[in-house]
Amino acid sequence: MPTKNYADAMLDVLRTAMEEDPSFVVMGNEVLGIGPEGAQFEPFQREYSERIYFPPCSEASFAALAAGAAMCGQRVFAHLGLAPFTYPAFSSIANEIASARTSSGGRLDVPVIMHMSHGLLHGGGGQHSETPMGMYWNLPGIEIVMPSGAREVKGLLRTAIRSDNPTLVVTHAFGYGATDDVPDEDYEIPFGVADLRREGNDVTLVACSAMVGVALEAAEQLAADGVGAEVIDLRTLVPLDEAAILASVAKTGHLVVVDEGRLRCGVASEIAATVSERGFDSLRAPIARVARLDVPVSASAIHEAHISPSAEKIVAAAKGAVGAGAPAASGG
Amino acid sequence: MPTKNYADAMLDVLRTAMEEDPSFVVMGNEVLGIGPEGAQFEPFQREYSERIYFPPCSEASFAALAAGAAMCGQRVFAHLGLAPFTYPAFSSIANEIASARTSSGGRLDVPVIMHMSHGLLHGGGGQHSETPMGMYWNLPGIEIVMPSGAREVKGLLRTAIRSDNPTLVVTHAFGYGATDDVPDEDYEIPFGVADLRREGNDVTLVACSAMVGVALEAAEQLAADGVGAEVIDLRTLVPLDEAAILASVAKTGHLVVVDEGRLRCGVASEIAATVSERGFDSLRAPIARVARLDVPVSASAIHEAHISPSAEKIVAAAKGAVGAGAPAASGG
Amino acid sequence: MAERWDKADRTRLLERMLTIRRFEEAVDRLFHEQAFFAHYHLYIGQEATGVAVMEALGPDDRLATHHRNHGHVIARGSDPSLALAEILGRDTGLNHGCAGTLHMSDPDLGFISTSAIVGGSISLATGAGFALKQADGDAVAVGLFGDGALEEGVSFESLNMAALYSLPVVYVCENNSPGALGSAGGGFPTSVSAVKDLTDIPRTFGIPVETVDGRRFDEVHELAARAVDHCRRREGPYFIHAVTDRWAGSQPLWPEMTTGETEIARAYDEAAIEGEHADWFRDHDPVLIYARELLASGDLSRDELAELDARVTARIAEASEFALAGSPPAPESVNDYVFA
Amino acid sequence: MAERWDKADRTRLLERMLTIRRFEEAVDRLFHEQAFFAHYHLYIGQEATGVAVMEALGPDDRLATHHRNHGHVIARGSDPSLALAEILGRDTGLNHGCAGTLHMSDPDLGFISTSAIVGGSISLATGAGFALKQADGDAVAVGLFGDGALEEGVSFESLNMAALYSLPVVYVCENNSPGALGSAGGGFPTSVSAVKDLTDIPRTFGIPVETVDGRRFDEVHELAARAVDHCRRREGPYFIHAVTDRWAGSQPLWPEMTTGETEIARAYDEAAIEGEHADWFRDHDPVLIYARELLASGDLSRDELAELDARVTARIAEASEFALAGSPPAPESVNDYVFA
Ligand SMILES: Cc1ncc(C[n+]2csc(CCOP(=O)(O)OP(=O)(O)O)c2C)c(N)n1
Ligand SMILES: Cc1ncc(C[n+]2csc(CCOP(=O)(O)OP(=O)(O)O)c2C)c(N)n1
Ligand SMILES: [Mg+2]
Ligand SMILES: [Mg+2]
Repeated sequence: MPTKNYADAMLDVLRTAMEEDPSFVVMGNEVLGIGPEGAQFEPFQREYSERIYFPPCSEASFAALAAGAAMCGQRVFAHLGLAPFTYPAFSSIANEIASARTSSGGRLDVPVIMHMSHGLLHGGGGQHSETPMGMYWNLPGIEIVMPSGAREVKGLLRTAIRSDNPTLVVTHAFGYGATDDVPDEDYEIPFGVADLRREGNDVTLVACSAMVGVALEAAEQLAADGVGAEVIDLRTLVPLDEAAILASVAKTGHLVVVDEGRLRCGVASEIAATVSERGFDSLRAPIARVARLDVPVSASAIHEAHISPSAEKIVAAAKGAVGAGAPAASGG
Repeated sequence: MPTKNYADAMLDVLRTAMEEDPSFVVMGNEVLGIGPEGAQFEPFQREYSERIYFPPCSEASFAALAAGAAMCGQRVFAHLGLAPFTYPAFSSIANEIASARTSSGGRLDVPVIMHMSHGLLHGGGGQHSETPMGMYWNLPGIEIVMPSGAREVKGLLRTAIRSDNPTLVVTHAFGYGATDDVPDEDYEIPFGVADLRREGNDVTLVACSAMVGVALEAAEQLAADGVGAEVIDLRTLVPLDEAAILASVAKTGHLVVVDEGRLRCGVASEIAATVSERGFDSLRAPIARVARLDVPVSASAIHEAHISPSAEKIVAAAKGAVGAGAPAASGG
Repeated sequence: MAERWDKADRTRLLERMLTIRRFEEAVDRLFHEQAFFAHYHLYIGQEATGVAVMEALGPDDRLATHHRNHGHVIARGSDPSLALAEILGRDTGLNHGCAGTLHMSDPDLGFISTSAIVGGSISLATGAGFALKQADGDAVAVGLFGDGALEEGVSFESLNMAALYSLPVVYVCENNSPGALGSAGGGFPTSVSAVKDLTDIPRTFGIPVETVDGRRFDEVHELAARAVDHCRRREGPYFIHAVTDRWAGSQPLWPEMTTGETEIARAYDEAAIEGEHADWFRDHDPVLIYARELLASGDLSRDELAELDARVTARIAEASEFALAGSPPAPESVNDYVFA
Repeated sequence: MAERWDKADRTRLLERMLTIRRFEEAVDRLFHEQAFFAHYHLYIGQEATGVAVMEALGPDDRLATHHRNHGHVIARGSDPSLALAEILGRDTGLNHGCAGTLHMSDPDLGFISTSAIVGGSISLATGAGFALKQADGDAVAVGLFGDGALEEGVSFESLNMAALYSLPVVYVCENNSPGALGSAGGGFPTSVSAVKDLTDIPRTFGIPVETVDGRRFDEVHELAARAVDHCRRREGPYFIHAVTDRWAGSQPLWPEMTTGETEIARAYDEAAIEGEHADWFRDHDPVLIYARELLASGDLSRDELAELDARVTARIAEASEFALAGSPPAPESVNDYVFA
């Protein structure tokens, strides 16, 4: 299978969409990030120059423009930039896009595709390093997609473009160059189906986006210490595959939720709350969240490391959970 | 003690601030809501007309203006309107205000007071009925204050105005007329100290803002059925009084979290996650969240009722929790 | 342009305006009868603008309206029964009761989402224009909004984008707060702008703009037709600044029928015009202004006018009955409307 | 105005500009030596504007700068050692390493929060102006930003508010993208605006505005002094549009020292100016332009210029050493900076 990075994977899908839908448009600056992968955009840009727009630095109107076009049936792939640059567009997203279908009584679809980059932009500080998925998940009405690798980027973005709902596709700001074995052909990954990336009997690690890789790394380390970790890649937050999480916790009895976003009211909080409601009887120990600490991001690399999840922190949390609970039925 | 409504309580504090700080300014339209209490503003407005501003419908710049002034030491009470009207200002709040002190390395304080109204604005639909505290809590760097009654409005707003940090004071859109016994004199309610509003042995009900009243109502009904409910008013989300919650759950073994905000990544999620981490051993049954359902708000009163927490839903959740768990040590 | 309309046309147009007026009066009445509860905004005083703009449009054009939407929806031709049922939150309404007064829309007639966020309709209409330009055909987008919308940053951004991409968007600013311009009066009924003339704003972006007397159907229609034509020819956006005095009933935050329900006799009987609001009825009420024109031109006799009014009144009474008879939506139905 | 400056003044001013240049060169060098990692923006080519604006200010004035802030901080008089340590993320830096390149600020010299969100500095400076107007005294606020900031809605809103409330804010738009105006070239180094002349934007709000050649210290200073005076006299905001060609090294998203480090001999030795960027060195480099003026007026000899450059170079070498010697902050210290 060919090796592709996120940028290749995105371009595969955008190219297909351009070919099959003559009204499909790509709008945004630095669609493939501000790193070297940005250059991969150029041939695509030349080929489809008439349907690629570089909008002004006007995120609010540009997101609304994409939504208004979507309400008329056109699909615009709107790259809003880094997550913090979506904040000027927050009213367009929260007020205009998320509730439009409900407000119309189901008479109006809004098949807009919004894309943004999240995560620690090393040295970016408080305004360039957001992982605001907790905020967006608090907002019903938008499908939220968080691919963990290039293969997922391709399959999930494809599904997003075909969805008749507003989708928020979130890739990692430092992931555009990350590679994977990615088929050349077109394929979809369905929304709402988590991916069991590794099986284990002792503890469940739930993660999404770049944290899946970190969780897998932690699982390796845990295995070396005799702890069997199961790793679940959520792939989409909305819809959420609750069943997969609950089934795994039913098996392992222990849960560590990993999230690059901030602790309070974040993705980890929601997974923890859901399991504490619906999987309580499976739990043999406290749930542990390994998430960004509850402070703004400083530009210091030392601070960045201090506040961010890491394999080491996950290992410690998993060992804490497993140690605290009743011994697992079958050692990992 | 005199009876005052929220509007009176707010005016008490704003008046004191005007008197003691010659640079204090009030800025906003419909500071006391769009109901009849708005009229209470008029004498205040006449008295301090030089320091009351009715800004344009420009939430983004108006929030940033208040913050920029605060960075120069001036205190502006900025009423941003209904919660959804804070979304156009989201970048100002999230990008400019929340992280400014951290980005300065602690060299710059931002003592801005932001005020907004949250909650179901009956018939207001998807753009006028937001309780977005989950979103704001996901954003470190802002103190978040959610008074449950006029007495709390007065004491907490007073503390907010004196705080050297950015504060977000959130009152209920339909609460301005709600009355309480409120002292005439000046007093502060400290941040981070929850209020145990009712004692009980069987189940802990955690709530904030208007949901405290609803939880108390539920507690009455539960008492009639022999279930002793303890009701905790969080009063501030940031800082959070975790100790009070954990102590109560340690006593009751059962937790129902009530929140008018949306389920996913909301306040209820965070409380549930915190207890599932730090109070797990006290829990004798699954935690239950009674929050707004995970759908946008429709303008229909029937839909509004369907998706919102109510005393009945709390009672059912509490009975479910108590019934599901081991029998309480001492019956309520 | 006046010769463009024959008697039937003009009667139809007056009927449309009067339908809006009687509809809005019914909304107010039903609110005070507690048939619904919500903060609502009436279109009284702006009927000529809405009807004229809609008359200039074709069936494929797309529209985005705002919190003061009732008149736009009726002017475009939506069934008043369905519209009133919507405001009353009935399942039989245009949007199954989910929209209420603030978000009512009629997608079958080309409306996209109705935003009650000030500035929202400008931004969404810009997107509709983007899609229509990309598509074949000559359909145009229309964004309807108030003067207050020009205080929101997103509006400036959207005008810039429309100009940059030469989008076929007719921006219709219904300025019902001309007295407040430049002042900071406080509260909603005001535009708080340092701009001396709001038309300077589109002009900054190179968007052609014209001010028109929003009370006068013919003038608004003439301009709207020109603007629509400009957009159909794909010559870029156009900005209409339609100015009306604010109807006294919309001065307070919650509308009040300060002027009473409209007596159609005021169109011909000077004596019927009296009291505090005599000025408004004489010089500013666009429905009466148009009715007087029809009487003067002989298109309509007094009897015919009375008959027309009776017909409209009956139609709205029927709409009220329909609306009141409707059931609310099923509680769980809200789950069906979130995702396609 | 030129006679206002004596030899000592002019030498000091050149030294300041040269300090910025050498500082920025050091930043680039240290990045490529992997002494820090972050996306950074250099002020090369705009030194005359920054130094001229700061020279027009007093100690009580407040400032808000943006992502291209290094030059502003140095021009205002911050210690280059502390500034460089900040960019390198050291605890010894101006902001204990929390700000890095994007958010560096020096509150003791009047800087409020440095926003790297396009439009942020306009909005925050407006608030500073609000506070200063309310306070006694005649201090003014300064907002420093690029042409791209005039694409963000919040900027329009802020200009409107400043005009409405007649706030003492000097807006300084450093337009380093004049060629891109009106086009949609893509990427950052561009202003994507339908506005034909960016000065039309403040003019729409009735804000006095003037365009100036950002390469020329005297011209910028003369205008800045007038603008500051206007604000001190509480006559409302003022808008400076300072235009410079974009320095080639800032064309790409990540800066590149395409022009090489500045050879001071280019100030007097035509022969030293060659290659692809000869144009820029001859006509656009504000530091060389000012140095040539001093040589021409006799304020400085070639030797004195070389000496000055050596002094500045040594100062920056010392700053680099200081910065590199600093330790990073303690990991937990981040918790101390969140709340007062
Ligand atoms: C973003 C936002 N801020 C504030 C409001 C509250 N609000 C509702 S209507 C209104 C005034 C609108 O004035 P204008 O646009 O002139 O419309 P009009 O009501 O006069 O027709 C305001 C401020 C809102 N709906 N949205
Ligand atoms: C809200 C927001 N959107 C996008 C960006 C990304 N960005 C960083 S610099 C820049 C261009 C700024 O251009 P200009 O204001 O002219 O400043 P210059 O870099 O040319 O000095 C952009 C778009 C941002 N920082 N903030
Ligand atoms: Mg108006
Ligand atoms: Mg620029």
